[in-house]
Amino acid sequence: MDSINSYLFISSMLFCLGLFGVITRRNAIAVLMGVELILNAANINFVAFSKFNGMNIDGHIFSLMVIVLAAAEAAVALAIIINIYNNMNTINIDDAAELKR
Amino acid sequence: MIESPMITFPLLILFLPLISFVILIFFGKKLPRQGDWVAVGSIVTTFILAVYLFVQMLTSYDANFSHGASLSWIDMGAFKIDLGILVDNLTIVMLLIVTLVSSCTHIFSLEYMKGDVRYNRYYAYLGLFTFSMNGIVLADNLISMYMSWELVGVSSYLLIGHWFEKDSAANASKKAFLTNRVGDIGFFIGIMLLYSAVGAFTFAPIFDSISGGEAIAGMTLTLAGLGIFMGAVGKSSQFPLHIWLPDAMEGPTPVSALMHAATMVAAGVYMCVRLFPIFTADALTVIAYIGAITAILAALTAITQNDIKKVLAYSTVSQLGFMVLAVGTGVYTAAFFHLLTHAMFKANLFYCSGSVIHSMHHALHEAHDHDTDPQDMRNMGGFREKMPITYYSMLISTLAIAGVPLFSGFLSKDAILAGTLAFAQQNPVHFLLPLLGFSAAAITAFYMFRLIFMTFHGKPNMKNIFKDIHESPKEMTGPIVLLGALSFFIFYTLPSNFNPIKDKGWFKDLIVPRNSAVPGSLTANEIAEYAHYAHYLAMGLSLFVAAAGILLAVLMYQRQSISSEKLSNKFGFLYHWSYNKFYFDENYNRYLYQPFLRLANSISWLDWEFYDKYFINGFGKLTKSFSKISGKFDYDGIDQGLVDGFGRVSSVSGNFLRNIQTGRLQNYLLFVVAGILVIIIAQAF
Amino acid sequence: MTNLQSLEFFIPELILTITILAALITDLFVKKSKTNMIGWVLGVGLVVVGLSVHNLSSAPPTTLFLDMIVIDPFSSFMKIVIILSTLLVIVASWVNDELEKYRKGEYFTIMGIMVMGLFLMTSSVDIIMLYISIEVVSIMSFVLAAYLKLDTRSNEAGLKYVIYGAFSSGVMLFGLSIVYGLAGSTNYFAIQDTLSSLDGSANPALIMALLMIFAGFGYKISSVPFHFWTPDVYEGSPSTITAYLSVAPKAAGFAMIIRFFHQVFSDSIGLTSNSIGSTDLPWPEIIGVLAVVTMTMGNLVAIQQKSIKRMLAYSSIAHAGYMMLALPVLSMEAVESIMIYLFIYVFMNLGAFFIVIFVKNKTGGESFEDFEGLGWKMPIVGAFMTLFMLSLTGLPPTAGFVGKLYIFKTLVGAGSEFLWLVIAGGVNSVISLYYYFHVVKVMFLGGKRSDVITYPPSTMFGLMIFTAVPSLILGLYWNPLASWVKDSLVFYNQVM
Amino acid sequence: MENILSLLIWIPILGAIVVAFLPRDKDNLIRYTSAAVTGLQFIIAIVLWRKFDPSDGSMQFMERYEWIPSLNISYILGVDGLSLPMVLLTGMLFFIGVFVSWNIKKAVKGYFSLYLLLDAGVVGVFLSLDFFLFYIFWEVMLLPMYFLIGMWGGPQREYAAIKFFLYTLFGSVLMLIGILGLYFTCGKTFDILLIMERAPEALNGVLWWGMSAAKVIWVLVFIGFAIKVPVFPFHTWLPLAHVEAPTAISVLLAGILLKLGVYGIIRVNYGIMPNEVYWFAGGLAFLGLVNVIWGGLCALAQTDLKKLVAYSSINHMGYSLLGMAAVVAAGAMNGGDLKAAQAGLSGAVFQMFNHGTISAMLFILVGVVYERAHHRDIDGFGGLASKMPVYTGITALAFFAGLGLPGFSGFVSEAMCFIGAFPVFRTIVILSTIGILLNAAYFLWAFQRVFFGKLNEKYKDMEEINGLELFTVIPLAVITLFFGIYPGPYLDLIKATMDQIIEKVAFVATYASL
Repeated sequence: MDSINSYLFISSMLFCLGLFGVITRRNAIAVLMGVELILNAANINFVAFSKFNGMNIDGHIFSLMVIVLAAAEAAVALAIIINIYNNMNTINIDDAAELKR
Repeated sequence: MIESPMITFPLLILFLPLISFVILIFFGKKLPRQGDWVAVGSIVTTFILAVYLFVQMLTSYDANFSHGASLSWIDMGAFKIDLGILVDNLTIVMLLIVTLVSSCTHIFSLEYMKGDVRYNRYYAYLGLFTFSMNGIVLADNLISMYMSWELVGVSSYLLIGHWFEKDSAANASKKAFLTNRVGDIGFFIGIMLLYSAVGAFTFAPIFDSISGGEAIAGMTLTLAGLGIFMGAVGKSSQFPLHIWLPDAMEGPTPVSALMHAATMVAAGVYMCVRLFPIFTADALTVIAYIGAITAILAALTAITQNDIKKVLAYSTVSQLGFMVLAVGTGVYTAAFFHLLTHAMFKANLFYCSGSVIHSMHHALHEAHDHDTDPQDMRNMGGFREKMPITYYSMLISTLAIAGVPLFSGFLSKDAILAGTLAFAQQNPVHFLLPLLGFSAAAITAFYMFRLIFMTFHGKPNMKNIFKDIHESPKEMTGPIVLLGALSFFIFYTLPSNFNPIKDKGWFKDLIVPRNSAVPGSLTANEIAEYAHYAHYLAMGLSLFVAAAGILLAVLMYQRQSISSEKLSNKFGFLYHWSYNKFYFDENYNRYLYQPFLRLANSISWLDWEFYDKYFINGFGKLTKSFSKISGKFDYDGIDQGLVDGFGRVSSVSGNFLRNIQTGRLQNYLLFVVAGILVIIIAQAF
Repeated sequence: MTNLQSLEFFIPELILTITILAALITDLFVKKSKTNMIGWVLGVGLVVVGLSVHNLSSAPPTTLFLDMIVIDPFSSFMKIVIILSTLLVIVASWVNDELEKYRKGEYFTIMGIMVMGLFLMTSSVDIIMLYISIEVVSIMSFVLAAYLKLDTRSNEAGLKYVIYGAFSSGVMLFGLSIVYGLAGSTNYFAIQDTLSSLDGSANPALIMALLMIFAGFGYKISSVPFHFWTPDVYEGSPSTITAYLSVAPKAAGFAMIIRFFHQVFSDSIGLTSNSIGSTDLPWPEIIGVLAVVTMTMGNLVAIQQKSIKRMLAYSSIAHAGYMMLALPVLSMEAVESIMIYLFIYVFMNLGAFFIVIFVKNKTGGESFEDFEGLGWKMPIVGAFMTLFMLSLTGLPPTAGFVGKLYIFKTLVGAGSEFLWLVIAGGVNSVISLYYYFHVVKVMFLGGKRSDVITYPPSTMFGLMIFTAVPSLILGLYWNPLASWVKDSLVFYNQVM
Repeated sequence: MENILSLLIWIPILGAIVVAFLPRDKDNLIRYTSAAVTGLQFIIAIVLWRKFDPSDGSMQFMERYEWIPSLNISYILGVDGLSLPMVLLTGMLFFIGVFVSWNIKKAVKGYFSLYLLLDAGVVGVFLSLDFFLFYIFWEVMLLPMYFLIGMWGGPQREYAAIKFFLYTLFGSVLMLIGILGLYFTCGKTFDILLIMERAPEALNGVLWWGMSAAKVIWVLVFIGFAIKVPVFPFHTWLPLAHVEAPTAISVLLAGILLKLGVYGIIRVNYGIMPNEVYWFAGGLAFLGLVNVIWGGLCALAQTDLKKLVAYSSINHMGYSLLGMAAVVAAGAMNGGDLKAAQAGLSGAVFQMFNHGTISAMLFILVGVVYERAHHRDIDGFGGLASKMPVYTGITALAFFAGLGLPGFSGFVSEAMCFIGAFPVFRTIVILSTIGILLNAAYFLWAFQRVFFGKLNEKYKDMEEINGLELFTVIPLAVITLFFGIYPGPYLDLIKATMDQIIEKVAFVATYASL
């Protein structure tokens, strides 16, 4: 099983799972994890492409970058979520709906 | 070019009254006697000038005498309007009539209107009235004629509404103006038809190109003629626009005299006479019938009226019918002749009635009786010995209008009837015209004498006031005597021999009929020929009908041997029709005015309540309900209005969209995904 | 160009970095009440940056760091726009009472970092750099949006922003990965090459990828249907940040989009020549529809708002729509018109927000009721607000009209197949009049004549002048702007 | 006096600024200042008129400065026989308007500075010969108008103001699109004169959505102007705005702002796209008919005096439209009837001037009685004639002028419009002559209800029209009378220009691809 398609298949599965998670989860953390899945789906693509198409290593670099940024993003997100927890005692993002009109 | 008195004097005659109008309207109140002397002075001057012109005419004694002058009013290069005056025998005679009657009115009013609230305004308006009438008389082109035409309308509006505190007066004035406007529309359309074909407004070129025949002919010309005639229908109160004239009696009596004799109603006939050459045969036929119908209807109405002025009013309408009939049958000089004679005796009749009413007023005032109508003949009777001058003068005029020989009316009316008869002889299909004409003549004689008997003969019907009835002062009797005298035939047949039968005279010599400009129509000579053949028969007949009418009147109202009540009961519905003026006003009101007003109201409703509210603001109203539910914040301004149009739609759809904006993160993300999918799907096709 | 050589063309960014560090350090030494000083530091630094950017703008366009980013007049222009707006916002932050409770040190520093990211966005020509810059900007703006720690609304805004941002950039990333797979390179020019030589078989994948990428872009310029975060975040964040978000990232976003489309898809002829890779998609129509929907949606919803801040948020969506109108015609004229619109938009929009801030400082609220009778109490402020509203509506003789004029001009000039866009735009500006003038109505038509007249404090007054004057003058005489934009209309274009 | 036209525009602008900086409670100072400014402008307008050479139909006193070269926008001003009378009218009415609004109490300063701004906008539209400039002035009028109606108006003022604003803005956006279309088809210039000479060839055969671009542009621009006129389906803003606006503003609205529409149609649609005139003339005449009848009927049904006058404006502008349609008579296919064309077009232009004076008079007079009675319900008065004779007299004069009585200028222009349009649109004209009757009907009826009959006891101590009010009305009355008796001077002023327009229309007809 060494064709690129399987990788792509997995990555797209991941993407869809991430999507699903983002849309269905109510817990902010879980939503964030969904996002992570999406990012990693992309990462798999990058790595797979750059390996199988036998090209430059841009893909690898890219995925590294993504990981770093994802970490940063997660950090910020978690900070905010904690802050919300301090103020509202909940991290259920449905409760964070007072900003409607 | 304005050097000869034949131009300057007419101009003076034209503008002096205007000047007095301006002076009086602005400074009238400040002048001594509220400046009536200004008006009287100016008008008398014009009269003297007119007399001078008249004498000139008689001395030169030239049938084709004609002068003219004009100045360019509008000049856009191709599109030009020149305003000018045309002075010929017709004009001069007409000017004489107008100024004479007008002067009489002015003098008469000195007494009659004494102490009126708006004395100066009254005289000012008289001036305006005279001015605009002279404008019509002197016009040498359609535009200035139309302008003066309208001005006559407005000055009559002002005079009829002189006592505007009375609603009846206000209504009458409005009615007069609007009815005239209807006619004027036709007039204007006629003008446009002529101009668009001929390209000129001045009479002479119009006549030329019509006789040329290729510029305009046939149906168009007929329509143009009829359109212009419509103006006359309005002004000369012909059927079906005659309704305004009787109401116009709301104005002061001298005004009625002026209006009925010389200025307003004469204008229509004068215009027909002036523009006779443009009327095609078909147009003339229509005109003739209109005239005949008017004559008979009005005469029938006059029989049963009890208001002395109303009777006179309808008699005027009827006489105008005669004139128009004459124009229609081609003997238009006869029409003008009748206009002349009629002016004199009708003016006189009004003055007489005026003086009667005046003294009635006085008497009623003495008796502190304010409910009795001073104009109702049933309250009069036996005034003969109390006011002899009035009586005899009025009698003379009555004889004249009845068409008794030796009086002016006989000559003119006879000429008309002859023309009518000749016309019928030429084309027998129109036998109805003479029939109507003669019967109208008979009825005229009847109701006029009815008036005389009811007013002056018999015994007084109101003893209590009878003692206070007395002759009017000489400011009033003066004109009465003068005009009464002018009802004798003699003044119109000078300087020819004194034989009334084969009358030649300055009039017939100087006012000679011209040929119609319309190709293929009878020449003036032919018409005269036929008229001459029919002459003796016509004269006999008219004598007979006049006699019959007078006799009947004598029997009914003098001898009382025939009871009028019985008669009226026998012909009940006829009586009622006549008494109610054939229900013209009622029907117009029901079938014209009211629907029109309803139309106006509904249109305005359509515009404001419907178009604006539901169409412009349509979206708004459509979606109001939604917005009530979901539109929580629609501030004022969104409620109605076009904005509101936008506003509503927007607020509603806005609300919808805003509800998408749930504030719930997942929904947002869901929407994003959905959005992408939508785009993808959209691209699939 | 090698990295070392590149450095000399990277001076602005270097200066910026130094400034940021300086800001960080000074923050350690000043006490809470004095933290405005950091703002000074950043401001001065930015001015210097701006000067150096200006110097470089004359340099020949070239790529730096091995085709990672380019510098060309276009990017310089955008950078200067960004610097301008940043400076204005910094000044405004000094007088924004919302922030009084907090230290502003990080606030300003983060803003500086954000500027860095924006710079990169305007000039990146490599999808890696593209992604990185977007992320930098996003992360910083998450923090800023949630800056009011004690204000739950602000927290909430931050949360929504972060998740939404992360999500859409993730989607975008996935798209980028596919593009990379198809093109085998991360460099714009390489991608363009391969795409244009691509055969039809790859279309579905490519289309998917492009749409995903567009999701990322759309999120940055908040175009429908990727705009949902905008109102909530705008309302929740501190007003200064709202103002900033509504301007600077939009500018950078448009720069990014223009560059991407212009250098990846169009061979500098414009989208109209259906040259997007080998996808036979009607891109002009797609973007046109999105533009129309965006502005209509923005306007319609804006009518409904009773908070002026939120109303402005929606109106900023609408304005994004106006600018997007020109995207389908990606000719030089179109880019020019977008640039002019952006430049003008900075002033009028910031001005409006500043007045909202001022009123909030005074009355503590930002709803229409708080503006009741403003024109009578503070005529000057009312006059300025009226001017900004006029300008945002796009009525002459204000600058907003010139912006719209350019956009419409582009479309009409591009031929009658774009006429429907013009008409849509026109109708929309009529709609927008309605809510913009509702503000004017509340300010003047409502309320009574008051005898005490309050004047804005000098700083605020200065800000208003500084935003009002351009929004009026540029409407009457914008020759310098026009010529400047014309000169900046140069892209680095690699010929391969 | 090199830049006399710029003076006309900039004096009021400066005045507005000056007034804005005057102390806000020195009401009289403000009033006198604005009176002085408008008066000065009026004087300059008169000087312009004296220097103007009526024999030359083309643009005079041209001013041309580079403005925005990158878009070929320049600052071009010029005046010809079409615009000069309008400028004079503007100068006069704005001068008079200051005195009409003398008793404005609320926020005098704001009122007058906006007033002067409006003045500048109006004059600017009449004088500018560059589309960009034209459009700017066109829009500059809106804002002051919005405030003047919205702040100093009647009970429904806010609604009226925004409605007016949206209506007009909608029109002007369409107009803008049309202008841009011309900009591109005629070689990227906003210079109206340049476009005028290029357009007929340049637009020939250009297609938008498969339609002739010229026609599309014609309609787009026409709608923009039609809303101002207002032409029938776009007229509903007018009664509202008129009724709600303060007297002076109604005066200006009816007196000048409506004329901008007609002016624009003649200047832009006729001047630039003469071919399409033939295509649209029928519609124009028909709209004229509808305006006349619809407006007349609505006026007949009104019970609010001001609303009646407002609808009468709709009715009167109908005559103008008729006259404008008559231009096509000059075309070859209509037999090149130069007479009709001249009568019609000059009539239309004359009518717009006359309606300016007459309706201004009417609105002032309505304002007078409103001042005293604080209502405008026609049936609520009665018998005023016996109480205030002078006022009655002047009102009678105004009403008679309004119903087109000979001797008043209104008659001349209406007659010219009719006579001009008659040869081409026979039925339409015949139908619209009903309008003559309607005019008389609604004016006289209203007059009777207000002034005739017994004096309404409520108003037995109503005081007579005062000197200031007389001063505002008399000049208008004099002008109306003068031109009614002797229209020569006016027509000579516009003749040459009219001939140019007619020539253009007649000429294209020879090669027009209809």
